[in-house]
Amino acid sequence: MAERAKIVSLSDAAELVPDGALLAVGGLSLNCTPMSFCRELVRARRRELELVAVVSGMSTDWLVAAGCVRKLIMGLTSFEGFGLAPNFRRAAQAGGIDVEEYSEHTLICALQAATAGVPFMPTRAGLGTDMPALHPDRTWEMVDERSGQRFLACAALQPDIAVIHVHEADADGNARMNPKLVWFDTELVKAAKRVIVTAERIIDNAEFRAAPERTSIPGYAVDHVIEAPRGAWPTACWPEYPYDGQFYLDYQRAARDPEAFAAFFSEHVAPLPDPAAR
Amino acid sequence: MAERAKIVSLSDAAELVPDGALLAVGGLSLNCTPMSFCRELVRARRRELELVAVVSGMSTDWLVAAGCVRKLIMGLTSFEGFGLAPNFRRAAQAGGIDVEEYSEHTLICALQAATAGVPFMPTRAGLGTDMPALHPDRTWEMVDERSGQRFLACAALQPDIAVIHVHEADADGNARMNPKLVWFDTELVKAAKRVIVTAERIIDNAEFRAAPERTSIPGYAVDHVIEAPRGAWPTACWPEYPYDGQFYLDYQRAARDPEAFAAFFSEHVAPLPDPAAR
Amino acid sequence: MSNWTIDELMVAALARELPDDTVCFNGAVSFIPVTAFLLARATHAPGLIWVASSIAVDPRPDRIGESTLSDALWDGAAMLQSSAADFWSYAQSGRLNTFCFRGAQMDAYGNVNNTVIGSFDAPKIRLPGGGGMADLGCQVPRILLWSTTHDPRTFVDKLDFRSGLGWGDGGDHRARLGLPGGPRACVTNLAMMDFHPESKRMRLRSVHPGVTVDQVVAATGFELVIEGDVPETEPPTDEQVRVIREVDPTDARKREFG
Amino acid sequence: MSNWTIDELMVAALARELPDDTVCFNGAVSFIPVTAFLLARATHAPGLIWVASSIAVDPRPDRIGESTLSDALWDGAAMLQSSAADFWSYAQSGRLNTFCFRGAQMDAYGNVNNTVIGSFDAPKIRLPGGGGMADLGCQVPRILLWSTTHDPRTFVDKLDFRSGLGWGDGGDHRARLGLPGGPRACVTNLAMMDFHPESKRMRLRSVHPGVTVDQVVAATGFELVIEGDVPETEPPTDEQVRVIREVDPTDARKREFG
Repeated sequence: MAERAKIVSLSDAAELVPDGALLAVGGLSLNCTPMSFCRELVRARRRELELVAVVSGMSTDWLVAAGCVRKLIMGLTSFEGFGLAPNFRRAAQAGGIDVEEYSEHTLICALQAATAGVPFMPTRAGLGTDMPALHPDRTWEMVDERSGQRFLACAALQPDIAVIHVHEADADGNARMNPKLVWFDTELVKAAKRVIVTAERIIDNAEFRAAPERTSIPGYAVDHVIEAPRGAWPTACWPEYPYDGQFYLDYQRAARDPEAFAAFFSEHVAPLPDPAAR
Repeated sequence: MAERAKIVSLSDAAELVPDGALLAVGGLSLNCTPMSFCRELVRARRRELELVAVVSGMSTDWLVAAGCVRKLIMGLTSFEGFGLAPNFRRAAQAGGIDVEEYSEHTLICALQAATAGVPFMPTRAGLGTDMPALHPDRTWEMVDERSGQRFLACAALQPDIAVIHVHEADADGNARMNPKLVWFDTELVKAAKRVIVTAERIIDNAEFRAAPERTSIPGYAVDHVIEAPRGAWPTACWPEYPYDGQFYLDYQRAARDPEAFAAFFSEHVAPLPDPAAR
Repeated sequence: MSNWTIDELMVAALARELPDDTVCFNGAVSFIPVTAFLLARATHAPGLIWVASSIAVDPRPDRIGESTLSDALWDGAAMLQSSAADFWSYAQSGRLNTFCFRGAQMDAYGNVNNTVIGSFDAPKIRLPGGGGMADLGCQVPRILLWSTTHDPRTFVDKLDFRSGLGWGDGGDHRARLGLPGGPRACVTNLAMMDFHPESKRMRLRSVHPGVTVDQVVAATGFELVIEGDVPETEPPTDEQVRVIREVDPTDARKREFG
Repeated sequence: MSNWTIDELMVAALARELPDDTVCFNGAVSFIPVTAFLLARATHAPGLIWVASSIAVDPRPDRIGESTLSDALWDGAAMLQSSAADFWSYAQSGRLNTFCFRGAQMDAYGNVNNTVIGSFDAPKIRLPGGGGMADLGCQVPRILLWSTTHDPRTFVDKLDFRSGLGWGDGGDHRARLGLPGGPRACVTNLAMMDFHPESKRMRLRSVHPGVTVDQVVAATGFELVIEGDVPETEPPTDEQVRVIREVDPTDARKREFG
């Protein structure tokens, strides 16, 4: 099945994402985020990305710190108990990035509208809040003439590329999470034009055929597969490894001082471009 | 957890479904349909049911044969390679039942609208066909003012009760399919006001806790659990038993003659009410 | 003398319409398409992905069996797609790009009827219903039609009910509805048709060995587009016949005849 | 002298608002609610179902740990709800009927802000964002609020941004939007509030032992509804304290203080 070989090396990963791409990054908060892939984007000095991150933290903070992000389309961005995401916070406060804030579910609705090929997806979520008015061209209130019922319309949002992290994948693109905890990731996979999967391990196709009910994502929905051992670090890849709490603490401490942070980031992630270049 | 005990005996099953109820029956064609439950509805002489059956065959034919059904809301009704469903066909041709035909996906959209609490769900499915005009109050074409894009709006359809068949369930209502093949069943479960699960086996709650990633439906979404060994017969309960092809053949043969069918039905399902009573 | 039968010719003709990037799936009573998928995958289109019964991804069954929705087709699958919601997502997004239709009636634009013969409210014959036809006809970019009964009762000028969309009213109707692709070809027991690029009316592409153009015209209830000389349908090669009999050793494909 | 601490009083007060038919779940940094769910389940509400991190159904963890979204809470779950789409379905249908909110700012109608302090475009402080607040505030029928910082900076007359909906503009605003239920109570480090049945403004129900009504009024940036004499909040019983320390042996609940 050489015809189906979809494997790309991690070092070539960034070439799959052009500057300015609308990129959806999977994972949930401290969990199962394609961090190795994000590091490659930082190394490659990607610019002007429009990042879709439903509930994220470290991945978004890395990409913002390195100046890769023009716009962040998000539901929530934080380090949870480890505090606010420092570079996201600074950039947002300084106007360094354009923040397009949705709620979790309205953002999922926008992705589902793209999947279904419809102009918008209706929901009761967000009614009566200040969120819809942030982007009236993307989310607007409507009233159903027949029932008189109000709803929020969420315009279709189709990422150019979605990248998610899984436990195992094969050359056909089949992907498996152990166990099958897919979070929002399948919504990103279904909606995006192209899909990249990073995996802890590349396994033989025969292993998928031996337990087909455990496959999380069908190969035909995946365009590229990248082997990335511990590819979710410092986020968790449950049940294989936990998030690295010490890294979050050290990161926060370093983030208090620009020089300390540049050194820390350069040591643990990748060299930061000098501010002039950002 | 006696507080959570949800188990009902099969003999009391029909009491859960009042005459005239909007009842959604799970399964897919020749597969995993709650047939034992349908037999109880026939025995109890249920009347005026509004049946929601996305893709069904024998279950619908039994309920129609026994005069339980006023309206059938369906995507497709047949015995596949075993021919047309004889009683459904006769009743529809004679005007004995009201057939509200959707397509598979537009019917799922209507159920999903009920789940989401929105007036309708949009889809491209059904555009340009004769189906929407069958029920203009339930499905109608709309144009998004902003994009000019056409779509079909599918009005919310909320079943009073959904009944599905699974391999294993417990007293809390947790349900498992081995493997987890849920067909349309989860859409019915999510949309319905009340949910009934029939199971090949009632197992101990501890067995669910031992493999939580294999649970198909959470207990909090299920109201009643009924033990029904071989409860899908004559449809299949893959991988445990296949559909009973011989039964389909014998059923079709008997259906050619009213008396022969009455005898066959009485022997294998339940006595038919005399025609006068229907 | 030829060593092939009409079912094998139809399977081979349908298989030729399936390129290597095909991601296809099947519904009920689809023995000819399923055999064609297996033939194409085993010969010119090794990259073809088939989702059996719309559930089992890329399976390796050793026979086809008596139902094209049954688990008999699922052996060796790489994934069992467990929920209809997931399936519909991929069908709508275009990842699943190919589906084959047949209907009790088909018209000149490749629209199909599987709902009723006669009026909907008082049908002469109540058929199974459109099922997924209305959904897939609208949303799957590559549609292939087939019929084992090429006669005026099946190929009609006007459908009694439009269950599934082909090219609609023809011309740019699908485009005006904002729908992708459309029907590409129609394989029957008499001939091979495609669709005129502008009018989107069914066009006679080739007649099967031993069948005349007049026979096809007489068997078709609407006016076929006929341009110049109509060639003969290429018969299946010995290799194709061998593979067909290998992937369908129990002749399930013949169930669609008589 | 009392043998309980303020975190334990808040947990007990919140737990009393949870009846036996509660089906609840939690988001990030929700140590007080999670402890209250475990207390209620272990005492007066054995039928309560808690979905840990919105993922693990009815788990039996032996401690709470450092993140209320982490798998440390999932031990012994009856189901791992694998997809967000499934979760949202049950949250929208009302099967999941109870959620607890806290916000950097809360107003008199129980609306919350977790987006920005200052203006959205040039914030003084960029907060994490509303996350699921806008979704759950609108769709979950039973909302409970809590705060460990009852002061004028948190309880404000006007939110800088309405991330999550409580009673909206008050009165019948939620009903006019076609939304179910609404906020029922608010537990803080100083007092217990509920909402006036007509105006839907926050109403002082009880003050915690050692706290005066004047202190609560001074700590609240909007005008509280106060009707007659305000009783003292019932302190946790010895049994409740014992159970709280049993279900949260590492004092995770104290992480929300200082």
